[in-house]
Amino acid sequence: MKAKVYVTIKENVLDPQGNAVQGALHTLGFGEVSKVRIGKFMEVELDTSDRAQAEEQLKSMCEKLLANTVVEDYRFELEG
Amino acid sequence: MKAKVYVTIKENVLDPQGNAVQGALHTLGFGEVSKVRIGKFMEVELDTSDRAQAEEQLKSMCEKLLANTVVEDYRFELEG
Amino acid sequence: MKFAVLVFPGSNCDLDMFHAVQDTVGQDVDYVWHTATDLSAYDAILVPGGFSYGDYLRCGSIARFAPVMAEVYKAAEAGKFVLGVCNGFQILTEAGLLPGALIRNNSLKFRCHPVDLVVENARTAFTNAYAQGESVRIPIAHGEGNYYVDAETLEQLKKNNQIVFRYAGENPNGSIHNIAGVCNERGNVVGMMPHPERAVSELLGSKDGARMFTSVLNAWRERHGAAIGR
Amino acid sequence: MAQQLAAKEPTVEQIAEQKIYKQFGVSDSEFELICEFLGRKPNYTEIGVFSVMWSEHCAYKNSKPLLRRFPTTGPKVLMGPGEGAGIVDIGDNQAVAFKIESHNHPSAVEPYQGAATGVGGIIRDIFSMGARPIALLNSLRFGKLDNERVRYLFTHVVGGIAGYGNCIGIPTVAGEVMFDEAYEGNPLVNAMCVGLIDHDKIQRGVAKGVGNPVFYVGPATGRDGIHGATFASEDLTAESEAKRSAVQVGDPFMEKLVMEATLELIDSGIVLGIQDMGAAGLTCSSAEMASKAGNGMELYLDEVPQREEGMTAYEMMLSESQERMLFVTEPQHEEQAKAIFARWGLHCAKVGKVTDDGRLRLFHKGEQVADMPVKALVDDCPIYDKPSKVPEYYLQNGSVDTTRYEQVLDLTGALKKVLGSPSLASKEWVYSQYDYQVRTSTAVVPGSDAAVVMVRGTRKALAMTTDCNGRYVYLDPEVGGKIAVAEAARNIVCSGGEPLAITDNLNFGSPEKPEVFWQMERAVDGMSEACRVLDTPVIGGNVSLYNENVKGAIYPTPVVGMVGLVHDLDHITTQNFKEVGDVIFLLGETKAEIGGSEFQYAVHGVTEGRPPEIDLAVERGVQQAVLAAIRAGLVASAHDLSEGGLAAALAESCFGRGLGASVEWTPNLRPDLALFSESQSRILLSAKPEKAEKLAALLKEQGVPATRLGTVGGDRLTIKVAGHTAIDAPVEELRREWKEAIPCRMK
Ligand SMILES: Nc1ncnc2c1ncn2[C@@H]1O[C@H](COP(=O)(O)OP(=O)(O)O)[C@@H](O)[C@H]1O
Ligand SMILES: [Mg+2]
Repeated sequence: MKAKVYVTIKENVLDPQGNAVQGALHTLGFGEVSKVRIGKFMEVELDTSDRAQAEEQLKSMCEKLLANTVVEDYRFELEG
Repeated sequence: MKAKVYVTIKENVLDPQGNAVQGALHTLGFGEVSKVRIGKFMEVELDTSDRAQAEEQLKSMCEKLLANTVVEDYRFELEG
Repeated sequence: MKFAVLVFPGSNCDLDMFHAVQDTVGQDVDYVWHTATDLSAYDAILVPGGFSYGDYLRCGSIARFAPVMAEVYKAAEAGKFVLGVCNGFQILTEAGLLPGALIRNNSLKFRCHPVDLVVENARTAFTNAYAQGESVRIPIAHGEGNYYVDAETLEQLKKNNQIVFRYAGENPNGSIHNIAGVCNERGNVVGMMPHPERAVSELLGSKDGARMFTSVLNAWRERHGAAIGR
Repeated sequence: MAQQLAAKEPTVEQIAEQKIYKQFGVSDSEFELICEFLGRKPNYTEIGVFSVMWSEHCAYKNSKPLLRRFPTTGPKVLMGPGEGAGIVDIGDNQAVAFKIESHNHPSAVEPYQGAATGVGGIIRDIFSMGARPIALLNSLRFGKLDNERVRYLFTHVVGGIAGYGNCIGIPTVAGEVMFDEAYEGNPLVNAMCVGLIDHDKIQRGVAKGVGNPVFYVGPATGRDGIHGATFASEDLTAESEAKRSAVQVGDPFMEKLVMEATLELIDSGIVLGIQDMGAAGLTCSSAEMASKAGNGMELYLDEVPQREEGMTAYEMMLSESQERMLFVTEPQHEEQAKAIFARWGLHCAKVGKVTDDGRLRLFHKGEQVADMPVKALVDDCPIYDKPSKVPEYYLQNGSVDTTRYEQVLDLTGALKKVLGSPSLASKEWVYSQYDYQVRTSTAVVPGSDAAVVMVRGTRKALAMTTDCNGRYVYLDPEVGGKIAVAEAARNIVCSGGEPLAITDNLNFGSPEKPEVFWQMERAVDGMSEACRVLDTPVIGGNVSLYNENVKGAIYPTPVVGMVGLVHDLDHITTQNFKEVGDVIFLLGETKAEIGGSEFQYAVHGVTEGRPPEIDLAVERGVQQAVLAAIRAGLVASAHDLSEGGLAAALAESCFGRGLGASVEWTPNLRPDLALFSESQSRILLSAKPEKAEKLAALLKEQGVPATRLGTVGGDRLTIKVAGHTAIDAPVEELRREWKEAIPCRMK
């Protein structure tokens, strides 16, 4: 089973990287870009076919390791 | 208009971070995890309503800045 | 001979590079701001280490669009000497002036320590004062020095003699083929992760980097000596 | 969301009646005092401003009486405590500025950002004085590495320090890390920054000149770290989790730009006063700058750059968004200042004006939203003299005989245990993640007693170190306090430097506990005395209280950061044995002092008894003799004896170049006690054979007891005690224990 995990920086937490990239895009002439936030995108393959179990495990992985819930939010999608 | 950009490491390029996270997940007891790949997930807001133009611009941003096509692939989705 | 040390927002080895030039070859050297639009006065362009634009997104990815980079292309094209160290190397690869890419160290950690290197190509403008195959000790300090090229490009690099330095002992970052530095086909543009400018006196632990600077002075003299002799 | 927040702001009456001020750590009597100063009840913004200004972190209300005991002056002190950093003369119109600061609580919650912003904050303290930061140090304490959360904290604290320092391009050259269950759940993260400055460039945080504009520079203000200062002044409880909004994110790239621009601005000579926005952000910087000038200030909050929508006055004043500065210049220099910042891609905003009425007035959306007397905010916080009481454990420890343990016979095994104890083991895992060489001035990199950083363009260099043994301080705060200063000075001297001054970070538990307050008092007294005898005044520091966890208070840990002057590059000395045949000397006297030692902890599994004694006059004598010997060119290596005693010091001296040593020694003690005793005021020297006699003569002349122990050579460390082989092992084998101890545990 394959999962996609999205980890994003919490709304009111500063994202220096996003700001820097936005600045760079402006300099490159992409003036329409009004906001950039940069997070992580992970593809996780699981050797299991039990969907409910997979979901539970993913949640636990995110809480424990994949996201730092002090400053980040996460969500995931299970495929197949 | 809002876009989501996904930047992933090319299939044949080693992903040290993904490997390390997979190892860490195993140590944490998530033995079913058979593969992890870590990429970037960017949310880009554009002050425009012209979809075609936005698409073109995003492609150009990705090629120029957001991804390094020597080692990364990208794709994006336009919302709204 | 006149050296330029480029300064991007976030460069932080610019000072070291500047002093290394003064202390090793004693030639003219200027800091050149990232917005500069003319490098015609310089014979060698040094792209120093640091964290240009915070290394955000990817190391060197934003700096390559600075106005001065158009001039660096021109200089490289014109056969002038260009050296990128650490972040400078990353910028040159992002800019396409050198092949490959530098990704995260396989340890995922920043690593700062001396490494042993083998000089694989002692004929570039920056390595002519070394012996082919010589072993030198120069420090590294980077988190993303894991050099990557695809198999095909690697073969080309080998064939064209574009591999300039390789790690001799333990590979500190996972670089393919233990590559620590490469050059372009012509050999006038060199990029490397280790910091020769940090190895220019015994007080700093090694003098092995100093000859990178004497090399380029040699190369310049050779080129211009002929002209002067005429 | 924003509107909701604003709408939810309690009214003046609610604050008073529902005692909302208590949530901010303001007591009933303090609230009454505030009402008196205002002549009315405070509104929400005002109580917020008062509460941070009157927090322990800003007002030192529980520690001020103690801090007054420190000697703070001296012929070389150009600036003592009170400004961003203290400054000491190093000759030739040059001076060194340095300070240490803690970020313990933020690091416990979010280790990477907590540590990173700690580094960022201390760097701002240095460059806001006009000094060019040239080095960073740190002092860290964690629980034991067999705990998963501890490993997480350790990994990310080190990562955060590295991430910030490496990016901004200031080398992290020294520090210390210790592991003990006492710090579990409440790690200590103290960061120190050292800068260089010319005498005539020294800046102060003063709002000079009535009518002058006040400028804000740096990134926009968000709702980050609101109430960080009060957060730092409370126990770590489950509630801290709920206060997670107190986490700020560091942007070292931004700080690099702000630093370069600020130094350029100061260089231009147009700055009248400048201060960084650290704890309590805009509140603290504006009130303090006005106070120091005896002026008032008006702030127009609509002009403050804002990152989030709908921010209230309260939020803007209390935000701890990072990398921001406040400065005052004359109106005609506005354009010049703006141009300097613009070159660095920064925007500076005119947010206020210096006034003559001694009040801090805030305006927002066309209304005056706060009006407070500056003096009340800055100077009139009540100071508490807390009750103190001798703790029971201290009394009990007085009768513990630390020589009663059964004699350890396998001393090679014991040495391996001590070398493999994470507190004593190689810290390469830590410092190889730090760029310790950027600026190409680091002559002695991490791994020796103190780091040495050269002063470009001169023959001078600066030696620097951080030191504190919390176990000693716990067992006897006064003696432990003395030793912290003495050990720091010894490390400086062993590197060839003359100790100049210290900065200190008082990390303690809750001062509400009389036993903790007693620890504070005694430690400060001990440190003060050592500073007097060793001529190293306290030029600045920081206090971090309420370092507690469910298990109680941490070990009292008054970290000492010291800087010394190396007069000539030729004096630079390291701890490594240099050449085969060099003669080894032990200076000082060895007694059966095992209390609080690494041997006691690693081999016997306890921390008890009294720590080693220290006679400061003797300490001073040993240090002066060693410095004289180094300056006379007689010393090949110098290493102070600290944790692990003579056995560990010998082993460590062998590691650098992989050289062995054979030693024969006849002390009047049981071998295990002799080899691992941590008696103070001892130093290990080695000298070229042809210089050995001269060295011995010099030491004798200076009245320092010196024992000729043996010679450098071979690839084994062999120690004979009273004719019997006590320790014998290949250096490489010992080195492996020492080098692998931390990496092994981190796998
Ligand atoms: N957190 C750290 N950061 C940088 N260097 C460190 C750190 N911890 C230890 N070191 C370095 O490792 C060496 C040994 O540290 P330590 O055992 O505390 O020395 P000492 O006992 O002489 O004070 C010193 O050079 C010290 O600066
Ligand atoms: Mg020491």
